[in-house]
Amino acid sequence: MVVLVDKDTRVIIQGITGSQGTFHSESMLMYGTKIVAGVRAGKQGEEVNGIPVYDSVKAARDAQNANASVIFVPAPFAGDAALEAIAADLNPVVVITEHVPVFDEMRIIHAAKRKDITVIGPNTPGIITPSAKQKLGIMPGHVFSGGRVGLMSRSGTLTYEIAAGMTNAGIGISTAIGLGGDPCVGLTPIEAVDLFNKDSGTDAIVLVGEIGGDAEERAAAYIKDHVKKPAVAFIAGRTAPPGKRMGHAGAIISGSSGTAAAKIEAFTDAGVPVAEKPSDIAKLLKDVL
Amino acid sequence: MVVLVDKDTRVIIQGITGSQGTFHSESMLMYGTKIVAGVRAGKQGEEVNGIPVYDSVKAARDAQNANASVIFVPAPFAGDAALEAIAADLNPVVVITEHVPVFDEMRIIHAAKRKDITVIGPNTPGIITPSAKQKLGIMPGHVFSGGRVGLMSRSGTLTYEIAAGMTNAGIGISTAIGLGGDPCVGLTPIEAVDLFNKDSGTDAIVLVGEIGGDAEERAAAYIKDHVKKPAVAFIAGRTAPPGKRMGHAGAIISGSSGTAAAKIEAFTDAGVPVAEKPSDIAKLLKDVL
Amino acid sequence: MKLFEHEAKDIFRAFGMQTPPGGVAKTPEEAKKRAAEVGKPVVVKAQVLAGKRGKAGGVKFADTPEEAAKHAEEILKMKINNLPVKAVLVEEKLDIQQEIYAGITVDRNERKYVIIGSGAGGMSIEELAEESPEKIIKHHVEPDFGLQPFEAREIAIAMGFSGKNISTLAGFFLKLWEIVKAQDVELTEINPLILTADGRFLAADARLNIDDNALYKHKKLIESLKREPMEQNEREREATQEGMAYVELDGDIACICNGAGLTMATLDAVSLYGGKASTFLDLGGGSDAERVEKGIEIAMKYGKVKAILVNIMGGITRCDEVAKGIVAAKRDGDITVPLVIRMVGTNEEEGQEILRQAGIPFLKTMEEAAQRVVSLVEEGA
Amino acid sequence: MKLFEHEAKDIFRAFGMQTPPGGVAKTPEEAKKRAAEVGKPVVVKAQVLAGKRGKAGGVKFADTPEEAAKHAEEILKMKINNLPVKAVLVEEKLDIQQEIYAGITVDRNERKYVIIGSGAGGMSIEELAEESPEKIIKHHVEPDFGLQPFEAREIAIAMGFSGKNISTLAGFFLKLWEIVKAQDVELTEINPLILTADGRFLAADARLNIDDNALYKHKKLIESLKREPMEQNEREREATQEGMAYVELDGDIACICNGAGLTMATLDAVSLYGGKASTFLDLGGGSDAERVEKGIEIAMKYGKVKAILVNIMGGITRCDEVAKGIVAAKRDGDITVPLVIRMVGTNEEEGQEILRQAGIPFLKTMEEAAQRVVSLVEEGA
Repeated sequence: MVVLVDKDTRVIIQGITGSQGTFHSESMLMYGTKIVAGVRAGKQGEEVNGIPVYDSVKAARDAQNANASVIFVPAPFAGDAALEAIAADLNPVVVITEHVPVFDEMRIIHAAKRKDITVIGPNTPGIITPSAKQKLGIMPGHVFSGGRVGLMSRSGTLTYEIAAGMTNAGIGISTAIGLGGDPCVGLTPIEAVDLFNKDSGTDAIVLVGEIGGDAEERAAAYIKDHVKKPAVAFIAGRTAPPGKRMGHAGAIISGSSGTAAAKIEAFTDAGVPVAEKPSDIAKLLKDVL
Repeated sequence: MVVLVDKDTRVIIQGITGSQGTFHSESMLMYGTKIVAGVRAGKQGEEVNGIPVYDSVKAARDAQNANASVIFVPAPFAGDAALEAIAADLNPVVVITEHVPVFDEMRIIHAAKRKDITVIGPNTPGIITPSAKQKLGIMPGHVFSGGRVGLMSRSGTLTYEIAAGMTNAGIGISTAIGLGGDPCVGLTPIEAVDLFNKDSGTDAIVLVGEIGGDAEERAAAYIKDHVKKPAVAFIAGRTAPPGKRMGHAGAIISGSSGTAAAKIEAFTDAGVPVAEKPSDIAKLLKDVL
Repeated sequence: MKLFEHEAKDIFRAFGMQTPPGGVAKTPEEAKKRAAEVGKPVVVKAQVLAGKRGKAGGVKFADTPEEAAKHAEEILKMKINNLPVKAVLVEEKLDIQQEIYAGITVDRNERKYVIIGSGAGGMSIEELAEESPEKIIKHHVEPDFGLQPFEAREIAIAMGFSGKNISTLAGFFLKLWEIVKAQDVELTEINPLILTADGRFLAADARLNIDDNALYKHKKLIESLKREPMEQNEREREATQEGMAYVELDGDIACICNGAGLTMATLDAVSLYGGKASTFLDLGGGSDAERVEKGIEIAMKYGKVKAILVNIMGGITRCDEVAKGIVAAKRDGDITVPLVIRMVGTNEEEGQEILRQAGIPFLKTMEEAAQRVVSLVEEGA
Repeated sequence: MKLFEHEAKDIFRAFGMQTPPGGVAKTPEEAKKRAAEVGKPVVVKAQVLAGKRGKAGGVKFADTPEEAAKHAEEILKMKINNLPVKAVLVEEKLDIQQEIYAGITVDRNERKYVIIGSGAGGMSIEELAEESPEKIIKHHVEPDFGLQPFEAREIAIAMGFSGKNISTLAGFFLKLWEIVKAQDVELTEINPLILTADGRFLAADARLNIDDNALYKHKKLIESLKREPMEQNEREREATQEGMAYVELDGDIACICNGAGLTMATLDAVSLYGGKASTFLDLGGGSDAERVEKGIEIAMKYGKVKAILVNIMGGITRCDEVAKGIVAAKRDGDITVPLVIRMVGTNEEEGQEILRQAGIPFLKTMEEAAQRVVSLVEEGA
């Protein structure tokens, strides 16, 4: 078993005719992802990278027996695209788009919850299961190697950094999930921990967090109470000054909660070793595996 | 078993401090209805007819262990009152108020459906179970006698007329339900037929309909396929001229569907005898019982 | 409340929907001016709150302003479905690629709004449903969620559109839904919605009924409509003001009852015994003496009335109040025709006592009462 | 986007919410005029996008217009949290019965809006949460359903209100929710909301942040705000225009990376090896050569920079483009301090080849790179 995405995942790309959709669908195809259709209203009958395009998600799903979606639709329309994928029972729905209004995020997350569908993102690099050669996202596939460690992160490039470090150290990944950098995302760290904890193909968990919010603290508490599998963590932003917005909407510190120190303390308290620098993750994993 | 309302029904009156709420709560108390609380925001601590008033439905429910509601709140606020009752898990929710905007009606009906709660009305005389001495509504209780015939109607006074005729003929009623005179009501004739069909305390069913819509035709088709208990019907508006609005929002005929003739034909086709005049209902019942 | 086509289109435009260029005219001269402003061939359309005006000759095409004036003159003299035409709408005659049907109404069975669309517009939805039911697309709207853009596109696709038309038509439906929600619309129909040769969607006709129960939210709109008094006679107007349902019919017996169902059943009973009703008058619930008297007064003003049947089943309405109203009407000389009363229910005995003391007879069942009033009229004839 | 108190109140009033009488003043004279218009004792409040202005002396009471002018003069000279005060709000000093806290913000864990209310307003919600957590009422709003009137009343009741205040306060929360939805508000806080001695609820303070991702829907509002250029220096402004995240710090090493998480981790690594960052510069995803050169250019304008660390993990960003940008910056003479490059990922080999041909060294891991740049700065010192 693998988490959320396996060899039977049949993917549609919403917004495939846009520059992002075209570029990344090619990159996904090259990686091995089973992309079976693209969607763009008004473009049915066209092809992008050899992938047939349909007017609607339902049409694409019915014609190609698809069961998952990756969304590259521009921010003002991404919420609608996600609702369309959810209405068509695709699962997971991976929303790559950044700058999605927070109200739209709340709507799609709860629409998905009502149907037990997993939304990954928005503002995520996506999800990758290396052993199945399935990448639903924009990450450079070659830095991820197959194995038995689950990786989750709120960050993009930092995830690649850590995955590359693991790969270099000979530690493979069961599934890596970019949870998304926005305040409201479909899959929370706790939910992702829970998925990995239940996955028979995952022996250990890596959590990559950053300052802002208290999602890491909550995940740490959850691990302490519910998770027996070994886990290690990295937190970015130890030296970030308070009150400054550093890129991500999430990366702003208010009050004492949300600081790197608070997060590191929570993980330490939960018995989860925290790496000082990204390359230490591999070392810590070797200790716990 | 009886339908929806029995001796354990503990009723709150929303809008009890208004003239309608005050008048009818007294009348209900006199009939025997177990009214345990009234609701009117801002009036907690007061009493109406000896009934304690609370600021919210939740407060009333929690203090008095209530499980059903009757709403007399004015039309612009009736939708909100019904949503409050539904949120507090009261069941049934009887909306006496007339002139409720149709969009509000749709909202409350579907909010109730999500929680498996029955809304009766809006624009209904209510529901009465004579054997339990429980009347949740504004009907004159003395014209209803206890027995084993289920009565449902889209009309108000016409229901009393028919109930009185049954009582005079010595035929008692298990439960009588005013479905409500508006185009959108919480309990449709089909659903009411189904309740009576499943009720071990009901031996026969009386349907009182009127021109407009095709709810009666649908109920007739449902009876034909699913109901073995004897049923009889009355339809008001045989002589109503087409295109004229006669009182009820529902009572407007458009095209061929919705005419008295079409409804009578549907019932006849389903083996449901249709009375020529209200007093014939009792005679028809004696034939089928 | 039903809106005229031009009023509905004012609302459509306020929400950013496209309609053909043009304007309203109340005289042939105004029609000429409107047509000249359009500067192209026009269509002159009767503004009446009735369907099938096309078949009644209320829609005519004109190539010149003069011709438009001529058509307007004819149309402004017409009555359609018994309603006088008081204005025409003069609009550009469109270069049609396709006629589409689009509407939103309440589905009583689902208890949801239903969006109805068809690529085969131009005829009535009833005809369409009979001739090509497979061409009618229906989509139910979840009340709390509203119409989603992707759903609107799915409707357009199901209606047979492709390419850019999908999003354009979806945008039209989204606007129409926005109007339905914002204005508490009970029914709207655009038939035809025109897809022009140059690829635009324009509402060529417009039907819009606002939920009467929600009018209290739209006082500004109602004021802005500057409606002339409804096409009602004095009696109808009076009954409306009193909140009574009043309909005049061709017979001679005025039926005054409480409750629409009971009133209809009373008319049916009169008919069953060979009589014909002149009046449907539903007093509504909880009438007091004054209101009962007022109802009798209004009913008596209709020249056809030869007898009155008061049939009251007391629920909220109290029989003693009804009796007082009848006594007052008698005393004031309002009643100049035979009167039959049937009155049971709440405070029945008190009411009957009041009638007895005033020497007014009454009956116990509606069948007796209906029979009696029919025979009284027959005797009088 | 954060709004000033007076801007937020303009929106509040546009939605029919009550605020104390008064107005904005940019000079002591204007403040005097505003106070005279109010005609009662006033409060003079610094308009800055920073909390705790009260503690910083930015809120003062005045009994006369002259006193208001004097306070305004002092406040307009202040800097609060390093931000200059450019305007004051002069408002009637209210006759307070009770101070209330009211706010709506996004709950990241529930992923819903949460309405927060407390009958014990006046202090910050953090202090309140510490001192009297039981006095803070929270209500989560279902995104598709919105705040219902009965829920608003339940909040008011839970906050300890009774009688008429329940419906009045509920009405306030419903308006606030309406504003949140209509204006895509991310966070709003009214602290205090004042219940006056005569029973009205007035927003005495107002904080309102609009979701940056939804600003595209509110162009008219943004224009109407007539904002002076943000309190940004030229470099910050330039980076904002380019869509880069740029923060200046107290150290001397400029970190130019792609992705916020990686940039933060790079700053952390620099710190770990004993260095101090001068610059957080996240180029974002998919930068081309031109954008990379622009980033280096902006970073070099900050006087404190003694070395540059470029740390790129190629994903959407292609290493060949990054290399081209660095080569161009070198060639154009933009870089006058030591430069350390670490660059891996997409098109890594092509990129490295470009650097090699230009004679620019690079490293393979971020730890090496961080160590190198720290030692270069130490050597230079």
